Amino acid sequence: MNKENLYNYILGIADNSLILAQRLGELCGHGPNLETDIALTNISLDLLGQTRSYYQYAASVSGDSKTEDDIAFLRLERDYKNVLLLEQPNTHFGYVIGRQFLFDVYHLLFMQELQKSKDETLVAIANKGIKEVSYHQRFSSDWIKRLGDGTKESHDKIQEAIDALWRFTDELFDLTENDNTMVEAGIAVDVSKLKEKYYKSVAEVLTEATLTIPESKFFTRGGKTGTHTEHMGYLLADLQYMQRTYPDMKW
Amino acid sequence: MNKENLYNYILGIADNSLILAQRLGELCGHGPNLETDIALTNISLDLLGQTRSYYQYAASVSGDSKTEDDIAFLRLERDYKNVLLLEQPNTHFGYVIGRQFLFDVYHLLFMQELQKSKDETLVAIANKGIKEVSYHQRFSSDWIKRLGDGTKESHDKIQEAIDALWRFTDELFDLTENDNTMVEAGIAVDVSKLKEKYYKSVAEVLTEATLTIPESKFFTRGGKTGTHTEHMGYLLADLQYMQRTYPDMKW
Amino acid sequence: MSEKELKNLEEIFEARIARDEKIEPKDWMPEKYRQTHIRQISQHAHSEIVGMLPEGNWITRAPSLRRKAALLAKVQDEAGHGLYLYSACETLGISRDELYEQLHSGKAKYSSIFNYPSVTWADMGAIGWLVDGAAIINQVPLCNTSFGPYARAMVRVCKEESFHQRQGFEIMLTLCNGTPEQKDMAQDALNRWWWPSLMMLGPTDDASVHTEQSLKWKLKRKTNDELRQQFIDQTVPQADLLGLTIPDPDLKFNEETGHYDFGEIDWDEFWQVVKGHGPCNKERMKARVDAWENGTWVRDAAMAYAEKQAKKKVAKAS
Amino acid sequence: MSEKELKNLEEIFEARIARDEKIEPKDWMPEKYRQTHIRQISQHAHSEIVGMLPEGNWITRAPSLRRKAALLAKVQDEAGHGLYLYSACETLGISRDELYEQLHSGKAKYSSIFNYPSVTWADMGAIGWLVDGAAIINQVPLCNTSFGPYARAMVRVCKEESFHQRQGFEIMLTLCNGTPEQKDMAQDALNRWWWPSLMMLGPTDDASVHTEQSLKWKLKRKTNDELRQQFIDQTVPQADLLGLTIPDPDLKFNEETGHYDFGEIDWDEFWQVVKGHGPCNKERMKARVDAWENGTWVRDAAMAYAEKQAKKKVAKAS
Repeated sequence: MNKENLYNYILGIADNSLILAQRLGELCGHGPNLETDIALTNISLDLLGQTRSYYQYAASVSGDSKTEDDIAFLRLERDYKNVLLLEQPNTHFGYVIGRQFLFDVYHLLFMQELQKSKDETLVAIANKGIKEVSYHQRFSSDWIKRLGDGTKESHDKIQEAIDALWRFTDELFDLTENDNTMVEAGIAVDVSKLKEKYYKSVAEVLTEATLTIPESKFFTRGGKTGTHTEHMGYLLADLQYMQRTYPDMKW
Repeated sequence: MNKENLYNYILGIADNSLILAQRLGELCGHGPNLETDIALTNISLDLLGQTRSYYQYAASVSGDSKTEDDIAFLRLERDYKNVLLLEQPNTHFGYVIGRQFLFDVYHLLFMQELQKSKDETLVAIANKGIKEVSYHQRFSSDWIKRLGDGTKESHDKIQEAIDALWRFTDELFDLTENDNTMVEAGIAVDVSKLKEKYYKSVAEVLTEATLTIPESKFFTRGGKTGTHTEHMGYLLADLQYMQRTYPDMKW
Repeated sequence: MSEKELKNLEEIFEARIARDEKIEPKDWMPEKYRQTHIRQISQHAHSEIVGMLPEGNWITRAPSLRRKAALLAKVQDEAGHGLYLYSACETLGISRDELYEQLHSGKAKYSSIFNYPSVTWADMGAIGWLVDGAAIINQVPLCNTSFGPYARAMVRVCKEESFHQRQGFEIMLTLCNGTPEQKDMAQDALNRWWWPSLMMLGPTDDASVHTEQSLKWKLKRKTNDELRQQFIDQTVPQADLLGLTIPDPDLKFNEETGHYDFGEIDWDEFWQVVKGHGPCNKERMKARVDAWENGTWVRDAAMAYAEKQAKKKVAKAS
Repeated sequence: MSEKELKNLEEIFEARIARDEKIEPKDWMPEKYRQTHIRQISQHAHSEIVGMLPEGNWITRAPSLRRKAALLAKVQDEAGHGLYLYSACETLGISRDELYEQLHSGKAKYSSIFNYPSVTWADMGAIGWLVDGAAIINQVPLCNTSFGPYARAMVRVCKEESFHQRQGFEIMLTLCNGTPEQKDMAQDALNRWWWPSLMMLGPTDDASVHTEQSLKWKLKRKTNDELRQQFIDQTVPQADLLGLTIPDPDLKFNEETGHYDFGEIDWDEFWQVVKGHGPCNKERMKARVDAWENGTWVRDAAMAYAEKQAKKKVAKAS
């Protein structure tokens, strides 16, 4: 394991938080009611906070003059390593909750393991983040139940979203070459080992929500190696707009 | 009149074509049927062709090393001078046709006058463009009639679009300070004089289409001085994406 | 109630206000007091949630992570303000759904300033500095207004607003200390937001219909013109500090009065925007109505779920 | 018709095809010939219009005005190809609405390559160079196929496709002569599109179900494996010219056969994508269905208007 491995590993985690925070940021001011609007913005803020901690750490690891903003805003699309699930659009509130839930269950398991890392900074970030993430998971699970066991319309809408997003879940448990190196070094979480627990937890909530667990065995992947869905380019065009248009300035 | 006046005047015309071409480009592959898809793409291509002629001329006028692409892709939002009408989104096909029609009627009148300019290059562009623009106007007028006098649903939808877009029409006839200078020099079209004819032509088509002519006397303006609607920033983020992300390269 | 009894109650009520006692929701109050407060508090609540839109427009494009987080938090605060204010308003016997209905149908107003577009990042600075600045001047006196729930909500709102105002000023300061392009961006934002901000303090006193009654009920403590003067006197030195030029050639310090004289406000523009014909009135209303309508199935689901859960509990208990 | 008569007709029909005569829509043809042609021509038409989507994705973001116009024109050409091919198919007695219905319901297939995402600008080069390149190899023989309308449509299509292919190659060439970032982008696009392009030539001969019959009707003139070899032999030198590396470690020129040997194709991936589980199958189908459904009111209006106009004409004439 070298510096570059660690740098890349941090980015792989951080990009997930950044891209989900960005998607949630789009919703601010457009929620179904004020309470939900505020709650989703809170989640976005938590994720942004985590993102900043990770990138700041990555910047310090890189040793060059890079800042958190250079890392966040000035990479090419192929260099963002977030999972495909998180870049999927806010098609409707069912998709927002479905995406959040399918990530939160993973994220909480991940954070619990990251607390055991040999890297102290990552442990510190995980210690702080885990409270936030367990709140997120409670929030999204509650909404899965409300929508699933609410009205006929809401049941169908959240089922539609879960069915559509399901194919992006398997990627969460992929290990890249870099991940493997970092697992061996005792720093990275071996996400492949979280899979069983994940699908069990997800199934429990879906079942309580009177929803059907999708059966498809066909999954889409690519985010962890930087091959994104066609939604990603548009997300980045907005995200990077200011930094690209006004290079090398302070804000 | 100096070089800069001419340069700015050309851009004011060209930006209209660019921004409308860009909006129409979003639709390619998503039209209500293949024939309409092809026709709208044709219009977009015509407008892009005009845009290039104008910008190439502007680049030669500027005398520095600017290219048509620098002008098209590397200005700040406040420096684009298209009218607000053209940056309005493709909400539905009624808006696409409404926007096109409300511009085409103006554009044709404008081109007819531009043919009388003292500037030979502009006259040449107008001579070439006028055939295209009169085809556009026929196309959009025909669709106004089809939608207006088609079904109840289509009537309501095109009426809704016309009502919503109406407030952007008055700006077409504004003269900026620069325009005034150029009118005096015999180069620019005095668009303020086209107003009466415009509303008369528009009214004729709307009436034939069994549509109601909006009565509102309240208009929104700002594009000609670079104060755009909030849609513009997102349009530019996509338009400029590649040039901003990969500066100074050849494509 | 006889006319005499009513008059008696009214006299007691006015006396309480004169003694600076707070009126609480359960207290008797004249119907006009109730209606005026519903109108003003809801208008204020609507302004908060419509006010989320021009700033929300830049969340996805904020230029740094720090600014993105601060902007998100700010817009979220506005949602929070909306929430307190709607709650205060509900204590007067009107439901949130009715209040939204009034907003969506155009019956209720909101602050006209939010009908201007946010076209550059510098607008995030200018809105914080100028719009929140003007809002604070409008609102600080309301911390002592007669209606208890409104006064208490305003204490909280004002504290956060002044944090926002400082944040906005700091965005401007960063731009003004930045590159020439950034400074231009700041100046341009000031140019566009200055006059609308002055209009935020309301029509001139002679055109203002509610002033006298509102002064009595402490819904107003100063006239619009006094507030406007205060805003100008406070803001001009800040612009100087930024090195920006206020877009008013008639602006000049008057040694005699100790205040800044300023140019004529375009009240035609003001009334046009109030009446629904500003640059973004339609877009703002559409965004609110869309959010509400697209959210119907979600709110219905939450309600249905809560009912089912309640029934289950009852079934278990019995 | 007696069985004997039918057999007689079939013999005459096959003899005509053997003599290289064209079959025209009004001619007698075996039902299986009709069905096979409907399937293949419509599949081809669907591929054109679904194929508009991955390229359409870059129209708003094309890096220069010249490239934007060329890309728009190319995608428009694909719409045009769709149009000729649907028309050719309609001559076989099926309506365009039925054909769309088959596409939207998933009953009809289209070329699987369009279920991969276009993630960078270089994909516009790679699609032109590789995908159109493979398409031409598939299609050139069809200019001499037995069914007249299809053969004539293909003549037109092939001419335009080969223009597109050159244009795609030229995009790649510009990138490869550009900065290191541009060259990386080109290599990355080749890496992602190479294997799917090989799959475009269809399953290996032993897995291909339609080959024998199709050869007889001149719907095929070479087997899939022959076509694939031709594509590889033609493309490898072009990659060399670009200075790009084909992502196949087993690729090697075989002096004995005079052809390139190449590595194993991942047919599991191929079948997964064919069956609807590729990276973008759902998105592509949604885009087509949305376009169609959102366009219903427009098509209805055009029809209603045309009927009204026709009635007016009749009324005038009488």
